[in-house]
Amino acid sequence: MNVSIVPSLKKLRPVAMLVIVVLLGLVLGYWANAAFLPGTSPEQPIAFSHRIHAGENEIPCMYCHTQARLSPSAGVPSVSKCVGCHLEIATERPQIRRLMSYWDNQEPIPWVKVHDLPDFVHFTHKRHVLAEVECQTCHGPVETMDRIRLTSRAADGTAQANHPWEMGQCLSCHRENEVENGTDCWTCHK
Amino acid sequence: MSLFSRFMDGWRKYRKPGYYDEFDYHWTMAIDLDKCTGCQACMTACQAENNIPIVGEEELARGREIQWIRVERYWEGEYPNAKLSFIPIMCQHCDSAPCETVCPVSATYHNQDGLNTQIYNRCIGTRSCAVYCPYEVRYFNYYDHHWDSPLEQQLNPDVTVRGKGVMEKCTFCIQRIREAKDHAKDDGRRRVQDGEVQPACVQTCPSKALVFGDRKDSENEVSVAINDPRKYRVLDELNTDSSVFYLKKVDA
Amino acid sequence: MPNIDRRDFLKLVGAGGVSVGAGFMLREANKDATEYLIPHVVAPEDFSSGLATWYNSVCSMCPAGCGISVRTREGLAKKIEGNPAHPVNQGGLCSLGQAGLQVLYNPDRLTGPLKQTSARGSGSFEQITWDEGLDQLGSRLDLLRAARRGNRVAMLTQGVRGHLAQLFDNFMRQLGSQRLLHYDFNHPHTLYAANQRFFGQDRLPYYDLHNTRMLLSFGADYLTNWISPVHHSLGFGESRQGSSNERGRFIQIEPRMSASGAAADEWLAAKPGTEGILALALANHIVSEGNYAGADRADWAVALTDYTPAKAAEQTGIPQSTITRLADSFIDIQPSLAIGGGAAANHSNGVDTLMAVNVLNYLAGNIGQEGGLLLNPEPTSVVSQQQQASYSTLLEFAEAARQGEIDVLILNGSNPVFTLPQASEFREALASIPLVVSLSSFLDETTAMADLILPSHTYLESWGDDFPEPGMGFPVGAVSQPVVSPLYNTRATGDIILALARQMNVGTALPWENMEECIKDGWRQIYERGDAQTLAQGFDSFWTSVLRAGVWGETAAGDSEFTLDRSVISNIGVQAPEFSGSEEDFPFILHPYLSPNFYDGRGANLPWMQERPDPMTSVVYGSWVEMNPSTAKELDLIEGDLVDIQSLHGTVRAPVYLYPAIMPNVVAMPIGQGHQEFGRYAKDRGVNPIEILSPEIEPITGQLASSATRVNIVPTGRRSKLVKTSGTSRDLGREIVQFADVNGVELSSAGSNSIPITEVTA
Amino acid sequence: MVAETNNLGYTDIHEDVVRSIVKTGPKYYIALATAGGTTLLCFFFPWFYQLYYGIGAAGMNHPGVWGTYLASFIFWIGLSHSGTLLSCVLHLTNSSWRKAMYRSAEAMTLFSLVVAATYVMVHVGRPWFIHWALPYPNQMELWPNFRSPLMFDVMAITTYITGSTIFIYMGSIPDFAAVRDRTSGWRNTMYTLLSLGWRGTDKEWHRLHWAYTFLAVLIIPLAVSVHSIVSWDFAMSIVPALHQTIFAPYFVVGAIYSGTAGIVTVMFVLRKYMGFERYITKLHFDNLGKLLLVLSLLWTYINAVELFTSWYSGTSEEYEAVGFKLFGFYAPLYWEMILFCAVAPLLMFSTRFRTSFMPMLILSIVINIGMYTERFLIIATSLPRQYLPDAWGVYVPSAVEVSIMVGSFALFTTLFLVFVKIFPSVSMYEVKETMATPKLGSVAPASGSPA
Repeated sequence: MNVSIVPSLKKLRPVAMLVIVVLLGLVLGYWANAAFLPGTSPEQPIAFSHRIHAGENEIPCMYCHTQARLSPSAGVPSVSKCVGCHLEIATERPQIRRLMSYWDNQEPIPWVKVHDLPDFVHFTHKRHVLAEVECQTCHGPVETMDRIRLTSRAADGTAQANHPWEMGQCLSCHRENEVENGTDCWTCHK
Repeated sequence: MSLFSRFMDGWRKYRKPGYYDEFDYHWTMAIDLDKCTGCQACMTACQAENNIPIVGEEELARGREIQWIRVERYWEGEYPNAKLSFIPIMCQHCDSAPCETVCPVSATYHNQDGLNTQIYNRCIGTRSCAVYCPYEVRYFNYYDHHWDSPLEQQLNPDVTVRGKGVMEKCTFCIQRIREAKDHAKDDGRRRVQDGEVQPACVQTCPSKALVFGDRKDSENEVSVAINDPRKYRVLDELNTDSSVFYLKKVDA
Repeated sequence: MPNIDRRDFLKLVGAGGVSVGAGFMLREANKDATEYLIPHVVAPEDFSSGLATWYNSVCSMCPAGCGISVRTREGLAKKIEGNPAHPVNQGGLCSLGQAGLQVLYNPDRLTGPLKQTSARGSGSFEQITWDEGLDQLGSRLDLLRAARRGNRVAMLTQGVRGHLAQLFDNFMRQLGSQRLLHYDFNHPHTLYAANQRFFGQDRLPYYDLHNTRMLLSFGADYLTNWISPVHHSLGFGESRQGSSNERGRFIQIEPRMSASGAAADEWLAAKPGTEGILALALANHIVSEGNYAGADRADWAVALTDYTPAKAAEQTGIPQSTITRLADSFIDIQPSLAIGGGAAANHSNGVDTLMAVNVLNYLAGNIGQEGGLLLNPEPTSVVSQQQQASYSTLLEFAEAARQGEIDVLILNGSNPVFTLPQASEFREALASIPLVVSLSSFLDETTAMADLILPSHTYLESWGDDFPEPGMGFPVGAVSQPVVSPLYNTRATGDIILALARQMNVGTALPWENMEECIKDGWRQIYERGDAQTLAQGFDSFWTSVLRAGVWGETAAGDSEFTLDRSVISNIGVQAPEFSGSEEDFPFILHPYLSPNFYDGRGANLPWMQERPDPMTSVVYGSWVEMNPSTAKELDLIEGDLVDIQSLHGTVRAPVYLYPAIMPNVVAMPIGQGHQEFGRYAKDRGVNPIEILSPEIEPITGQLASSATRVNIVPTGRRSKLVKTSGTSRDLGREIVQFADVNGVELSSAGSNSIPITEVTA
Repeated sequence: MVAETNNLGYTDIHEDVVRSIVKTGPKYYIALATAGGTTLLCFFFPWFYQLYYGIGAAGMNHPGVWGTYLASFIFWIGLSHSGTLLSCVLHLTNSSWRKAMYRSAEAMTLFSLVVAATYVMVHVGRPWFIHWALPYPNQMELWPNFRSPLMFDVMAITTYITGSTIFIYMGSIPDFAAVRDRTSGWRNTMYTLLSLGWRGTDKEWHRLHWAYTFLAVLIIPLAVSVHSIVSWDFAMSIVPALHQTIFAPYFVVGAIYSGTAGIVTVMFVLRKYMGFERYITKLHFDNLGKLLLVLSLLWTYINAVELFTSWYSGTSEEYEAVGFKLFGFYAPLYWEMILFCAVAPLLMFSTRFRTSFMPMLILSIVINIGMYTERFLIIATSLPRQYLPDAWGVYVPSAVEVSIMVGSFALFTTLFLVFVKIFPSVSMYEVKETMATPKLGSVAPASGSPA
């Protein structure tokens, strides 16, 4: 009688292969979704380009996101702010026309939120801006983006596109910069 | 290795005697029982400030109330000599907190401000902290709470809404402390001044029975109160070293 | 891969394909829902997202008139706190005041005008537009006014002060109607009457609890609902452990211990309705001991001869020694203050009782003294146009309605169907009124009987102002401003009235476009009269600073000189109280008291208040009847047993609560629950003891003598679970609440379980 | 005792055991379907409901935040005791009567632990984050709290499960080999894999014995520590009536007590329904009975000490706690527990009682009911009545909790039923060791044939 386990293992091979293929398939499908439909750069109601505004025209971030240095939330500019410039500039372009139709109807523009944190996180733009953290540190090279893409900061300090923020990323920066009480849970959680 | 040394650092820090003396602040509350009228305005203030859910009659009947601060009542004697005393009980922010040692995931720990923390999103809901707490001030979310629309519009955006399976308790209104520190930083100050932070309960108390402040500042109201000859701490015999001091009710 | 045939391969490919799809969908399903960032069309000036904005305003949850600061974020109200600058509450605020947010965000609010479509009370309403609603009411009013039958229009409002009250007044005058009735269940008619008779003033004096060292309260639950509870709490705290070295003493005399009784140093239970006799006995002792040396001493001695402590001891059940001790300490400890209210003022001898309390203040020299009772000056600006209707006025009104003399009734916030006893038959009287219009924000019991509902804004959405009564020894005013934009299709009460005025073409008398203008105009007059104590340049900056501060005051002090009319002295005297029902059939006296949580029931639709345990019993979400444990033992009842409480005028059923501090022949019930309407949180919860009150009145004021009902307790043999948050309310010698003597020296209590405490030294 | 197995041959053993694995009657399937169905219906369904709704589905409240879930957890941990522990102790003391029953006892340990571990998941509010209680490097850079007795618990139980699994598996390898040699088809494949190529050479036997003994020595302190640590969950709190130094031995004794009683129950079932009459004999019941008796006396003593300590403390809190336990809301359960665990076992002073199967079965079940009550009372009488009387409450289990408790027994039964079809539930080689060497010719090869 054969006591070796090898022949028995051989008999199991089809099953094992099936399991491996299924697992691989799951990973592949998940990855495919992440790669091709990341959902990290959603289409906006108006194809606003940060590249043109912040990049080419070098408009400072805080010109539109005025609240970033005053308030926990950076805020989006009011429609009137956009209209303020575009009454004069590039009035004939289709996207500007679209903007004007919002303005004419006195409707707000429903921008899709890209950078989002869970409800239990207390993040304040104000403290980070006042501590002279560059906007790009957390939001990536916004001035190169035509459409905003979710970007976070990898542990090595580089921008990490399509990757949501994780606690470790906040922490590594807080550690590097020796932020006061920067690793106390209650500094960032509420 | 760095992980390990960090771990050892933390360990040594916790083991070091006098660690708590190095706190930046030592937030403390003093409650004058001689002034407390049992009106429970503090409870409503807390409920409004901290998004404490409305649990409903059935759940209350099952003993599932959530009250970060509650006013306990104790009767003494019988008619006609019956006497009733009130005592507000909230998280005592013990410096030797029994709850902190038991949480397996460190969702509750002591922070550098002398506060007993509760990190809701870390909590896995073993409820052991509530067992270990002799003051019974930890409340558990037995299910997801619901606010009949539009009551949810009142919810304080500075405080998270706790989901099911999470323990919660008084935070000394950490969001207000955080805001005060923020203002202090804006003004270029190192420290928060006395009176800048008032938890919701202290702010609203109609008879001003509650006083809150930083014990490190020996001049302020709370330091005076906790050096009053009438001061005591509830269940002091358990050596919890709590940060809530009570001033004895005067029996005249 | 060796040895794989086609079939196997295809199988593997199939399985792989399915799992790729599954993996894809797995991530797809786990994606967060899209969130939007909605900007403003035009950035508002007064707030920015992420930052809180505070608005100062006035609380309207009870008549105390506290100042509030409302915290808003992104245009939503988040929290109400006391306005630290407001002299009434100085930053403090009671539970009910804070729960005002749930009035604003109540899920049961009326969202727009409604019209009753079938029989009244059937609850079938259809939505209409504001124009339709105002048209229906306005044209009717216009017709009546044109026909000079304006007096067939009545307006029944909750107690309203300030310019809105003036507006109502003006409006009704234009209509030609004298039927403007303000009605609050808790309005202290007897207190006003007693003070009027004693001091000759129509307004209340300021009771200086802050500085008093000895307070004798005859039934007034000053910490919960008497006049200005938050202000009294402040005073209580200040007197107890404030700047003074001497700790204030508080003595409470009432048949059932209230929160103020619990806070007091001594709680005494005099037989219900005999508080006035007790007060006069104290006065007698003061005079006979020679502790009063005024010129009219002889008059007093004569007036008080019948009220010797010995006699009073018999009548009140309080030992003579206690009476003399109280009288002596009332003189010895200065400043002292006696106040009266609550059940003591709600007996058939209510005014006399409160007169007797004033006698004590007079004899002890407390009038005009700091720590005593300060007379308020004549308000030099806006007079509070309180035209509070008493119970008998409402009865007259109901009778007029039954006689068909009323064509239109406009209700504003008042809920008489709930706050009047069934014996008044007010609900039935409503049926005789052809058109009932309610301006309430909620579908309360009375509004449910309306034909037309024109819902008004809550106080947090509308303009208003308030001049607290009593003043703080000086006149105080505060402007109430909208802190959020209106949630629903409702309108401010003032705007509705103004719209009606325009419809009736009396716009010239009421020329304002809206309430904001009306109020601004009123304040302009205050400013222009020159008594505005402000350095502001011009009205606009005055107005802005009033809005910012939320409060405004005048530095006018009351005339402390006061001479008592001698005729008052000879008329002093307190009769024994009268009760409805015989002692044999109805052995217990019902002591209804305002719930600390719901006031007169208006807080019952607020879930926070429903979940706030009753301070004394910790009961939530329900009604109960309190009785002495010895009484319960006699009746063989335990906590939670359902009993019927029967009076001559009805029966209610409630579970028993054994209350250690209530007289054995008295049973007490909280007022506030027992709504049949009023939203999901209030509806069909508990019982309303007002229903069974006998229509006994206090003859001088016509106020309902709400403490004068005798009841019988009939066990039903059934039980119901009393929902309480409290476990065992005895501390079992655990020294949870500890006591000290005045110097802070610990008082040892029996049965202590102390273990030697070792101080942890870190 | 040798006498009783004397009429057995080696072949008989093989046949009996292999038959118990291979031959499956409809009764088995009915039993399995019933147990499995009950598990689904009473355990998993309510649990999933609870996951969806929240722990509120159970009867826990404030301040009774722990309830039957934890009581059941302790109960199952307790039941797990004696299996492996008893097996180890008896192995080391060369008590040969152990050999017929130790396999099933160890299986009991394993499955009780599995059920107990599941109960941890049922108990916590957010079981989907339960992995945070394990120390592993993560992007949050967070570690569990190593000071927490619950953390000790996680460690102790994982170690115990690992140890017990290895122990039962290693002890079964020769038997797997034996079954392998007598089966064919997929069973043969399975047992070939499970037996890891066991041939039965001297070297292999030597190593097996050495490793087995080593593990046995290792597991004994582990078993003691596990229940001590479980007791610290309670004893390290400052809850009156729980904050007691006696708790660790109390729990260990209680655990062994209920575990031993559990073994008696399982042995009866195996004997009766799996056809092991010839292996599990009166002798086993007699010996276990003696053990049970000693344990019950110990348990009674510790209970008395507990009461004494509370009385001696002289504090209102302890008085109240004891008073409530003895005369309060749950007093009937307390006296039931005393009757079942302290009084009833005294019957076992009689040898006749010990050697009668049915009475022993009933007693063993009664003891475990009593022991479950004990665990329930520890939680239900102490937590809701702590230091502040105003915060007191009452804890009453809900239908979901009761259902999950019933379901947990079904889960255990299901696991056990699956076990008896996979594992040789009586250790063949060790039973053989107790027998006289058979005459040549009548013996089948112990395992395998030389290649």
